[in-house]
Amino acid sequence: MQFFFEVLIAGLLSGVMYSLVALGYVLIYKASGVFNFAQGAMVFFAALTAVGLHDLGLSLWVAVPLTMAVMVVLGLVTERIVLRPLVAQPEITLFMATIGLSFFIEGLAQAIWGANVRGLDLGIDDVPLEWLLDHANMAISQFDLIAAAIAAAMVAALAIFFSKTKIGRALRAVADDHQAALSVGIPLHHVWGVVWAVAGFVALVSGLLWGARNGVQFSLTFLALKALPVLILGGFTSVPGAIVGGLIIGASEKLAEVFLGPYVGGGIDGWFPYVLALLFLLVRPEGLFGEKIIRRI
Amino acid sequence: MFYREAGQFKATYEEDSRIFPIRQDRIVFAFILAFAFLGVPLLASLGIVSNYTFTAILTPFLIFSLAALGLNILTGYAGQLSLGTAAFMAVGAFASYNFMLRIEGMPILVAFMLGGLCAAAVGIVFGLPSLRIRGFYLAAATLATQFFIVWCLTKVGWFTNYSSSGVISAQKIVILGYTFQSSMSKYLFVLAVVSVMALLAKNMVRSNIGRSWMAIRDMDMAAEVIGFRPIRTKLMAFAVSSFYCGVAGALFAYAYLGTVEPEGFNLDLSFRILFMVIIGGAGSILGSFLGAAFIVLLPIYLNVLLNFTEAATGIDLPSGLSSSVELMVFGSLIIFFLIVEPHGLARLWQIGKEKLRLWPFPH
Amino acid sequence: MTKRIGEVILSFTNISLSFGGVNALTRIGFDVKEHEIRAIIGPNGAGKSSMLNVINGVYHPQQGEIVFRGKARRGMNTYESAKSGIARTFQNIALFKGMSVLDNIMTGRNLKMRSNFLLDALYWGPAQREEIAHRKKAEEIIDFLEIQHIRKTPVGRLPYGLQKRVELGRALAAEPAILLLDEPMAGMNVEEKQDMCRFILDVNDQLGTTIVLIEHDMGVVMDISDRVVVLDYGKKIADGTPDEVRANQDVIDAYLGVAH
Amino acid sequence: MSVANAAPEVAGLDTFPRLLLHHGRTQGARPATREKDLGIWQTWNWSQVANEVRALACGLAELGFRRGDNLAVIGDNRPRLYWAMAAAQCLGGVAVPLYQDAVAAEMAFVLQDAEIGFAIVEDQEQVDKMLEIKSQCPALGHILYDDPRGLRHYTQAGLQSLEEVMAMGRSHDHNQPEFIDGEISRGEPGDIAVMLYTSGTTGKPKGVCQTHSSFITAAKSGCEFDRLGPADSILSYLPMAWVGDHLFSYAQAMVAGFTINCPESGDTVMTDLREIGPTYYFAPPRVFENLLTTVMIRMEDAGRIKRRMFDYFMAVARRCGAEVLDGRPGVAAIDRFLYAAGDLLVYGPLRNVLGMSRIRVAYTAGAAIGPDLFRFYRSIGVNLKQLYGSTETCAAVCLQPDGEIKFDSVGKPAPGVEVRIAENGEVLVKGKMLLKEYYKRPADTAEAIDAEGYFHTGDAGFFDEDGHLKIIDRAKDVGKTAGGAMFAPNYIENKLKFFSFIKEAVAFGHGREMVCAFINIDMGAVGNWAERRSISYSGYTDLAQKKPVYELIRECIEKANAELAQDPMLCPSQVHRFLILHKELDPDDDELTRTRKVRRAFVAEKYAVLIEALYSDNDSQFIETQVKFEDGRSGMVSADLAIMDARVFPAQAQRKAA
Repeated sequence: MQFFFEVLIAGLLSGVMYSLVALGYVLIYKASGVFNFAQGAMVFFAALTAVGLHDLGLSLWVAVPLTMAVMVVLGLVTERIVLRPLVAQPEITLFMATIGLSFFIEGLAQAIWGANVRGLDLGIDDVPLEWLLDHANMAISQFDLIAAAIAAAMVAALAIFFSKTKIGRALRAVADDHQAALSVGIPLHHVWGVVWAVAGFVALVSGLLWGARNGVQFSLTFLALKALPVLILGGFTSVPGAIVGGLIIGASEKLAEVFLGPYVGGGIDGWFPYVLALLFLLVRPEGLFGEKIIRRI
Repeated sequence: MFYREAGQFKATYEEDSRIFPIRQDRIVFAFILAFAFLGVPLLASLGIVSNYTFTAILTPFLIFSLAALGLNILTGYAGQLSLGTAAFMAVGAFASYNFMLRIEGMPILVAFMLGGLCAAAVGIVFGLPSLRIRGFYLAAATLATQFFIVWCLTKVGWFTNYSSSGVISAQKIVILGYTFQSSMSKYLFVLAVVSVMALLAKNMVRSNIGRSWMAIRDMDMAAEVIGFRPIRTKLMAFAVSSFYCGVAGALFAYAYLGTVEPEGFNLDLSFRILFMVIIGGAGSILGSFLGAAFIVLLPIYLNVLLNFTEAATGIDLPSGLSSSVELMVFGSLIIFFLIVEPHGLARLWQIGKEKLRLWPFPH
Repeated sequence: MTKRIGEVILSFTNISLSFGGVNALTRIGFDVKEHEIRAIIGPNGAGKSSMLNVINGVYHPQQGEIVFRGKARRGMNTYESAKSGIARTFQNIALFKGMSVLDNIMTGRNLKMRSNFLLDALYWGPAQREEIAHRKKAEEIIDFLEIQHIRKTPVGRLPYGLQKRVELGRALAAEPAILLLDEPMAGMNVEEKQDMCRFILDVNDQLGTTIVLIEHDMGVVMDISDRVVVLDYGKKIADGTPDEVRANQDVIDAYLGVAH
Repeated sequence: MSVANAAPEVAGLDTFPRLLLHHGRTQGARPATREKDLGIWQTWNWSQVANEVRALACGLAELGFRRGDNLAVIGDNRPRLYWAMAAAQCLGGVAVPLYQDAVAAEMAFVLQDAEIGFAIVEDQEQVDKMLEIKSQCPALGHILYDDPRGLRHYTQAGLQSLEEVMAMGRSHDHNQPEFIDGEISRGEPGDIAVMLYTSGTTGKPKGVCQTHSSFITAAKSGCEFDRLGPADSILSYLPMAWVGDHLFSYAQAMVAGFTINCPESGDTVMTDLREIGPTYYFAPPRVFENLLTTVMIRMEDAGRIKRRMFDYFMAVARRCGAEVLDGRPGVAAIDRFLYAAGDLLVYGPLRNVLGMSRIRVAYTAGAAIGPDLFRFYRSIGVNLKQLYGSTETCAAVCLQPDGEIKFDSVGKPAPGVEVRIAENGEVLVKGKMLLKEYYKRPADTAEAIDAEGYFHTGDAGFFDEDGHLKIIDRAKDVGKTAGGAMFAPNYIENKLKFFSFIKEAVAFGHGREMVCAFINIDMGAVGNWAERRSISYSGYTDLAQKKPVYELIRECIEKANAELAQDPMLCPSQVHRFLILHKELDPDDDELTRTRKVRRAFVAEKYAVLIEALYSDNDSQFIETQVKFEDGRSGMVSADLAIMDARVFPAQAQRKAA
């Protein structure tokens, strides 16, 4: 039983991180109606840059802010060069554009930092937390806990950023109706700029956490693919959706892997979330918290 | 300019609905075909076209064209974005393999057909969500296909005939006792298959089924109101598209690689083919070929370029560079085309042709 | 010239339709006779389009009964209504932008086509013969609507007025029993409106098609339609010949201040 | 052309119905008529056409159409309307094509004059006209229409669709095929085949009666002249009532057995022309002019390089194109090469987009054509030629033989045509292609055809030294200078008007010792010219009196003089002095006819002072004239008009190569 909880918690913890990545998408989707497939590439790029700078001898305290700056620039540039010319194009076109973007970013990252795996040490070791081991006899990685904590903090911060801050409200306005937003004098391009910058920041954090866990490598880009089911589940425009969805996916994925996997030969975490999400989709196309889609003629 | 159309009038609808209504086009196309079927082998026998050209350029080009054609039917004509092309190819390849393996004296072409049909079946199953969902929700669904299929093929040993590494080695291509061994013979084999299937595709897109696809793509509500059944139309698109991809996959395994593992049909391949469609031109048969040619040749030229710069500058660039540069170029090209010419090379070609037809007047 | 108006072909009894509590239509009832031109008019937001959408099965009314050719039908979907001979055009043009005028009109013939996709793929024998037979029909419509010169132009490139004409052509291609026109003259200049009127009358006269059209602007409609229903805020406020309707006080009130 | 493409030489083919049946038998499978309809070129071969015509004829007979009756044919160029003419002729009747764009009232006159009982018309529009005037034309009993659209509810008596009539006829023909054959065999070459009404610029229109033999002779000579045969094809788009179309699209098609193609509608003619790519083409000068203008306009917005190339090769073509086309010797090898290059890059494609790439022979007639215009088409390799004729002569008096093209002549007399110049300079014509008579107008007939059987064309002209006829003017306008030399104002004026800068010109000289002229500048052309030279001007009157403008016009006139000087007959007609009028000649001021022909008498009287000034030696003259404005108000314009001398050239025998 308590093994089940172990798995569940581990799942939830990684779920938190999914939520974090997913938030990156929600941000951009809300603001500019783009499903930014390149988010994963950004994660990879951010992590790689940070580590790269670190390996060049810079302390993390320098490397991370520096990377942050880079990510902001990258975000702004993307918004300017890729998305503005495509504004008012069908979603699917934008989507394909971001696929192209992700290729570009991945290529760029590797062109600069090379293709080999780099380790990242945040000074937290991936060992079970004694306390829990002693008291509840559960093996929960303290790294996971801390990572999750950070992620949770970020998620909270973003949630607040959305609902409370001026820019956040502007952002929601934009999400609801571009024209209206323009008419009440919200400078779209600024909002988008900010959003992409924030997305870059999110990418960096998740990049560092995941990187520290599994090493900074190309596979980080697949985070994007992990986030997709989360969004389908939670709805592309909903912050709570992203959070809950992340948790559900994280947990169910782990559970499935551990309890289902053995019977089918394992490795099902690659597609299980999707199937889950799709089944859900057939029931509720707009996702958990997404607004209902009404088709007019 | 070279189009001299005066006097090429149409006295029957048959003439008017030809694939190439303009005589000059017919001539040029006939020439191209003749060159592909006779000219190339001739040059090869003269040693002008090397083995490498066949194995590394011509054959893959044709196979990718077929796959792109398949995806184009689904995405370009029916407007349903799919990221699972490689999966359907995989189904085609592995199905054909198993038919060959398990049924005594199974003719290879039949095996390919059956492989395609299996792919079509899978396509229909994974196309089902398209009835409820659209846009990139659907893309997500096809992603699931991608992962699920590859996973299945890897995990279920039966598909790979329990080969430890999961790698299968395709049987020989034998038709009427003749074994397609040499790279050139394989090329001709592929060429024949692709030509026929391209013709069939062209016929489909210019008749009712094709119109139904485009109708759904352009304005699904209206399409429904004038009597196209969305379900039927979309699933048909999925089926036909997957069939083409399936056959392409089979050729990929049999005529190109020889030995494949499920991982050979990964997401990256899907993207590659999607790129072919975007760059070549969504909604154009010709575009599929142009796109494939472009994507096949680009890396080759990039390498040449890099080697050249290395030689010229004397600096030796890091080993992985060419591949990452390739990624960057692909990426930026996609973005470029989506922004500048969403209809891809095919449209550019078309515009150029129009110019020639109006010459000396401006377009 | 004499017009032969036939029996009632389509009738509605207290149709009600609402979206999430908002009532689009409340207890609407009227009928359409064969071969007549029946207009539904009313100020913006009167529920005209909703009514049309009910007729060809885009919306399903919560209550009420629709009788078409003696058969009662409630939950008929768009495909079935198309099958049963109802064609329509749309207020904001819904042509297939990527296709030529000819192809757009050909799509209208799809319900009449028998050949399957395998024959299509071969484009040979029956498939080709059928394709060509339908091409002839399409060409007749093109001729009828006088759009020969744009036959092969992609509809996306056409001016608004012509697009409307092409859309009419696509609907006609289905040889419908009832033709629904959703604001056929919206956004047209005087000349285009006159053309459109001529075509509508010709269709009704030469092909004997029953026509139900909705218009926001009273002007033109009154001249061409046999009977008119007036809706306002989802309620029927008048029904009768153009003259009767013109005289009706409620109608005048409803239209007071409405620009036209 | 090959022997396969030679007009049939069979005896007894002396009426159109016989020709038709002959083609039906001998080349039944070859295309006879095409019409762009429902998106494709619907095609009827000769045997089909023969049958259609038989059916139509029988139908007409059933309705009571009898030998000698007149059948009105009204509409755009439609196969069935052409067949209707043949059908009428089968029954020994007469086809009377009318101008389809005429208003009902105008038609009424013809219908009455020709006692029309049967009218075959194209569509609702024409039917409405017929019904409108039915009351005035009691004879008109049957109106048959080709296109039923919109006529479903017409219930008038005598109104019937051609379809029904032909169905009727088919069964009739099926039951007693000998009937129609009999009718045809009773036909005589001397019978009147067609009656063409001359658009009456003077008085009421007259019905010109032409027999089978006259039109067949005319057609034959034309076909032999240009070796036309079954392989040729032509686009029939000019009014069927016009003698030109009747000769080319009916008579010659019947004789040579080539294909006629009817365009989809008036506004698709250009595209249809391009699709069909005829081998034989006919158009009045204005059509060629409009084409050229469109070409130039479209080239305006071409890219710079392309335009450069175009201009360059056009220059090459001007230099040697015509010579290359005529295969004349003495073209430099380099020019030949350049022309070949140009043909690949410009002329060929241009001919193609104009739909002229297959043209072997193209004719123009009906009005004087500007040399530049004429030269343009010949230089890009279109074998454009001029012919001379009129309704009364089946439009077949003179033609330009290949290789002997002169820009200002109408060529040599057609085979079997006798042309004589009366001492007053009028052109007299004799031959089998002459009209039989003016319908019910013996007086006019007698006046037109003299005792020796010469037809008086009313045109003045003369033969140049190599036997080419030059038409210079309407005979009645030709005068004599005091020196006794012939003076042909129109000819001079046309020469001047060919310059784009000159809009109108009025030449004087009858009974004077020299020729002088009034000039109207072309506001558009001269305006542009002035702007390019940054000459500012307030309006016409101002611009007209600018010194540089006078210089410009003088150059034009001197060019014209130089050309006139080349011809001994015309040398004395060179313009010595001219002035530019202060106002544009205007129909509203009765200075021009509605068809923009100069009313010289009126002008001469109105501007007497100016004329006097021209023949005095003062170099300016004040004038004040009344003008009507658009809004009908009238006012005065006055100006001091400068008068300028133009250089004249001595007569010279040798001509510079055209």
